[in-house]
Amino acid sequence: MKDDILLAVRNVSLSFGGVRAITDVSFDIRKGEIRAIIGPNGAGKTSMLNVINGFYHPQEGEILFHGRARRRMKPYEAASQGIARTFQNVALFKGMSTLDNILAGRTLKMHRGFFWQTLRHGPALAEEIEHRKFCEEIIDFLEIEHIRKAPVGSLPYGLQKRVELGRALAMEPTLLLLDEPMAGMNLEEKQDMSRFIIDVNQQYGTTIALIEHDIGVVMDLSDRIVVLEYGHKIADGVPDAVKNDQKVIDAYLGVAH
Amino acid sequence: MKLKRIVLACATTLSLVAPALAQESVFVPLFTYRTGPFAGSGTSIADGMHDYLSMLNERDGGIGGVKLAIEECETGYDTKKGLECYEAVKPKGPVMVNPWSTGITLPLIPKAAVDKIPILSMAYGLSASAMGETFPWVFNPPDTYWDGMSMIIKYIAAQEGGLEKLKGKKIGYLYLDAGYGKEPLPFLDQLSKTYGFEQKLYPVPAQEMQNQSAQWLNVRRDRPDYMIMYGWGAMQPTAVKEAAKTNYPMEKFISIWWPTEDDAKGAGKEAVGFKTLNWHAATGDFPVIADIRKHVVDKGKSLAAKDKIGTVLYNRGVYNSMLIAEGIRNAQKITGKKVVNGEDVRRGLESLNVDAARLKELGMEGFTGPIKLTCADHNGHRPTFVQRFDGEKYVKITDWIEPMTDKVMPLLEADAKAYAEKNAPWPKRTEVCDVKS
Amino acid sequence: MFYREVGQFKTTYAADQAIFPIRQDRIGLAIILFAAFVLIPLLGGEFLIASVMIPFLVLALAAIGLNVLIGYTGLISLGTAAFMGVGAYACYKLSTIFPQVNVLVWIVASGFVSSAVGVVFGLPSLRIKGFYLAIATLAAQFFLQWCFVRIGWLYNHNPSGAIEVPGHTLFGIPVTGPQATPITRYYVVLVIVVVMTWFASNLVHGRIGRSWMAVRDMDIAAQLMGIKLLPAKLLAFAVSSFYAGVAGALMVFMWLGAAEPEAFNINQSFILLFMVIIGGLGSLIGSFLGAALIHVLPIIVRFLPDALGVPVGAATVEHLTFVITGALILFFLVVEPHGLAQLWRIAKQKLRVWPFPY
Amino acid sequence: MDILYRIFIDPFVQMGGAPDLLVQTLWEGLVGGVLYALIALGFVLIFKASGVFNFAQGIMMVFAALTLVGLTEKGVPAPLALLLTIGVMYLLAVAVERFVLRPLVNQPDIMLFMATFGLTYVLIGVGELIFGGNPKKMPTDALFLPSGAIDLKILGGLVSLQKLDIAAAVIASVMVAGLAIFFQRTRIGRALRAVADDHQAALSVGISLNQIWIIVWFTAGVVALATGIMWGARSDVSFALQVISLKALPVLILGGFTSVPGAIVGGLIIGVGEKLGEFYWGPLIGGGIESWLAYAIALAFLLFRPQGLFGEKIIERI
Repeated sequence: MKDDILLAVRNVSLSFGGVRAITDVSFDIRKGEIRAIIGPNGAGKTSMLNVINGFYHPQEGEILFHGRARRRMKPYEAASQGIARTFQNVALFKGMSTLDNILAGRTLKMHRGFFWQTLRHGPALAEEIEHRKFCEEIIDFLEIEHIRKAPVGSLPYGLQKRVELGRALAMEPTLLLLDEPMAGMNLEEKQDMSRFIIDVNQQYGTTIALIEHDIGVVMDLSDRIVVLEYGHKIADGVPDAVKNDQKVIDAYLGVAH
Repeated sequence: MKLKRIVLACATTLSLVAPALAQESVFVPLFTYRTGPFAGSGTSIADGMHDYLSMLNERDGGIGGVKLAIEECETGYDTKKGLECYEAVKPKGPVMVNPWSTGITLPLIPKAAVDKIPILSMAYGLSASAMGETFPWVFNPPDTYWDGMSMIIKYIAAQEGGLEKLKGKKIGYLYLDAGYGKEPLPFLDQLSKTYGFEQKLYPVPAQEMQNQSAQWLNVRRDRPDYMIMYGWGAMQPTAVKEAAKTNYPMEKFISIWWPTEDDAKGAGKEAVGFKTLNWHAATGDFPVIADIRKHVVDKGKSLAAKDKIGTVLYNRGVYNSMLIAEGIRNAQKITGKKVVNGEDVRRGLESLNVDAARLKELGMEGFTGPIKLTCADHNGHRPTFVQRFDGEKYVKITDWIEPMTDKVMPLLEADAKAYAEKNAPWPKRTEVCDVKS
Repeated sequence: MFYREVGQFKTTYAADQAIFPIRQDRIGLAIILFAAFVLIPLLGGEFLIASVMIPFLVLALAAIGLNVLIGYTGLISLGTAAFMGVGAYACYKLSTIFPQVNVLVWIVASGFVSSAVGVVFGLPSLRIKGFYLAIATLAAQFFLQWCFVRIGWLYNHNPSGAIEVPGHTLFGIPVTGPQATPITRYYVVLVIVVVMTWFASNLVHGRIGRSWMAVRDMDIAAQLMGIKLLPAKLLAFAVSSFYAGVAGALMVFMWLGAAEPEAFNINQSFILLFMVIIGGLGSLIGSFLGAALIHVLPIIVRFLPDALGVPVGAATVEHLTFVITGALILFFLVVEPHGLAQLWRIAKQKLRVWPFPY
Repeated sequence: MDILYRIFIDPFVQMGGAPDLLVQTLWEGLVGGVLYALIALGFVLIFKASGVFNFAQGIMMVFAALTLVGLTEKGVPAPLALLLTIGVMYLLAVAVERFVLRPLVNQPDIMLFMATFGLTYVLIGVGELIFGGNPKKMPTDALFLPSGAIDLKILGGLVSLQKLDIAAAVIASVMVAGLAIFFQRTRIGRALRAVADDHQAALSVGISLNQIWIIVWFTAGVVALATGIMWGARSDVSFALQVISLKALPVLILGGFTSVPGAIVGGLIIGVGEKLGEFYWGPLIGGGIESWLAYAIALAFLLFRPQGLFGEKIIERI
């Protein structure tokens, strides 16, 4: 069972100038599963993701990725180890086209140096085209061929979310963190997005951790769920177990403790 | 790129249209700076230059029966714009250029011989260009900045009772921290060693011209016996004000020839006693100025403000134009041509000899001293006098002071040689010489 | 009618990844290059070549450098002129210490010196950004300018305090100094600018360009793509300073012929900034358009009234140029924040659908 | 060793040896600092209320002073010219709001920053077009500004305080106090603070953003006028002053972009720092270091405390 765990969070606490965001939280993510993190607003979900991909450094506790512990890791190191991420408020490169955004996700996979880049012939061009092919596959997969050359700043919100997912997929991540991938979407868009998430998980075998508010979607999608409230973990388990957990019900219904 | 092409097309046509000048004229471009940070000085100079030449056109119909085609080009004291002006006037066959900025003069010096356009950089530019054998196309009469420094030192010595009395004195040097201000440094160093005075240096960065309190604090600490200034533009009024603030004795504050009346006036009564070098009068009481008033100003053909006519820099512009005009006249005399070109005027300037009699004819008797250039000496190293600010205007207070030519010449020779070496292959002089010295 | 991409199907990604995927654009580029290499030298007067084209190309090159920094990487610099100065002084020193090596080698080499200095002054960009960085680059501007004045070694202790360019030759043809004809100098500048523009275009369209733009648009997300901020920013500083340095060397050696430290003052930095803003941030074509407009504008303002027979004082012309430049900046920011380059794109778009816009 | 002595010991020996000069240097630094602080104050006012980094603040100072002097040169009595200049600054504020801020609202900050460059050039051009480019003298007497100096014989020497500089310090203090009262006690002032905190909140209490911008720019214009008068009286009024006014930028780094006390303290630190540096350490490397010392101080500061003296630590939110 041990080998099965891709990422483990061990007793992590995080605070900002005295304000505690996360208190002593532990959970793990298994290879190939879809893991959901839920909880009311301000529960520390996004902070948790930020800890995982190295934006925040917890004051206490540790993160084990592939079984190796690390305390202070830079975001780009997390990226090079295969952790990709989307954001709650889309964080696309607004001045660039869809294609360029997704190609930017390939940065780590491109190795031709400065010299070849200035020439853009021979190896550099070959590399560029090879990665273009890969990105076209993602574009096909996400059904965004028609906006390939459009600047992303002008796209509707739903499509931007999809491009952002595409950009994360371009990194061929082992662990994909999705921060509210369906926020602000209508039902149809949500269904599309759910389909993409499941396909990613099944076709590429990518492990996914996602934050989502739509409980219905979460229950359908995820293999296991961890529930946070005020920075504490209050429940962890398969959807059915979590659904019936009294603490979770209280938290969501706002019942006083 | 289309827009660019249209713009270029415009520029091309313009540059083709522009040289359509009357044949029977001598083209004299005037580089002026009525804008930019030094416009305060530049406007008066421009007016003086322009008005004298216009006066010749109005009164005499030009020079030797040929009208002068006068054209101003605005440089804003900016080297790049100055070069643009040069390129713009070049196709029209100018007989000489007056860059009126050391920065513009320097790049033009090597071009002069190639383009056959002489440069008249009157008491500015490259000092070494006084050496006519190395720089046949460049003229910088009547003095170099080194001459100026030597005359200031001589004046100070005269106050103290002789050059040997300078020993142990402290002389401060406040200068614009640019090529112009730094040029006299090696010479000052040499003089201080020769005469045993102590030099104190106060550089003023160009962008701090109006913020000199640190320099003047240093002056207060060092208490130099005399202060010498090589300033420019807004640096000068600020320095006079700071000197007043520091309670520096104004009578002992002597500047090179650039400050205007306005530069001193700013400090009010406290500026009385401030001194500058000059080689021409600073009033309007001369026949030549009267003629300018009559033929140009009163006809509304001058841009000059009435109260600026006859001021230091206006008169300097007049003096500059006098050299231009005499150079052209000389060229006509030597070549026998009426419409002269740049090569002719180069010879004309080289054999320039404005003696007392000629000055009288020009209506400049007492306005300035005579000047004579030769093939070897393109400067003249003329004596200057010290003028003192009396609260309203400058008053001449000394007789003519001769520069220490014996000390300046070796430096000029060494510099000219170094210039030619650094800019190798520097062309050997092949131009004809009409006046062996 | 003639500007259509209909029927031009791209069958390979290679074709689609080309920098000018539309055939007419490639033809247009060929025409421009033909005009630049053949028509202008053939038909243009000396004034056009020496006072319009050479300065325009040099300034455009510097503007490209600045655009790499501001337009592509989002780092504001107010010190471009100082980096041009570093290039110019480096080239002067190198060519006087090793006069036997061809000066063109040193013009390019001086870019590397400028690059190194640029990286040093780019170091604070990791901790500071936006306006703060702009102010930090002012430190570079004023400090370097002070060095040009103060360190006599830099200008070989010339009494004039300026750097002067002696004559150099290439294959026996004078390329610098008074003997070099404007046409020769123009070709040297043109070749360097064309090659460096091509390099820049390759860079900004590839991985490195994308990582710069990623840093510009959203630095946090860029880190998650595995882009290290400091190397990306420093590389932008290095490339930008390289372009500025070469432009500075060209400015002194091919255009001015001699320069005082004042040639690299803060106003020059501002003017380059205006070229980039008006031309279009993050656009190489825009750098050229902006440089053309800003450089040619005063010339037009100077000559137009004359040509129309309306005498306007030289001073007034200068003042008007200031007002018009300022107004143009405001106009472009308000009406078309992406500058002339965007107008260019819109024009192309219109042409694409002309004459049936629906 | 000698070099170390000259850097680390000798300047202090000099300070101790001539305390009157030290005091004088500090005083000159403080006065220069007050003027930097006033320009920085204009920046801060505008930045707080509209989020615009107003690069044109320096040129507004020159423009205001030039208008005043230009009018008096054309024969307008000084007090009337002063009123007219204030009027011109108001019109400028209205014009800026109408033609720059309103069309650019919600644009990225960088766009607005660059727009103020455009404004700078327009102001230089218009100013020179109307009044000419010559440096002009400030009519100090007509404006009831004192001249002369108070010479204090203390510390075994002489400390000379220019009355004009004292007046500048007094006027600056009065102006800062006035602004403080304006912000704390008046309805408009409170509204301005509300805008600074939250544009939406300000709108919801019924304040027109456009009016606020006009008021802020006008206030900054008046501050600029006062600064221009002071600096113009010290040297002449010319566009060369603009480069000096850039010194307010390092002041802002020290003080933070939004802090009025920061602007003042920062101004004084920069003013004193660069005078001490130039006076005691400048000669070691040839002098003239004043042109960049302020920026170097600011740069060093940035690396250790990027948020400024009084700014709050910025936590990056994702």
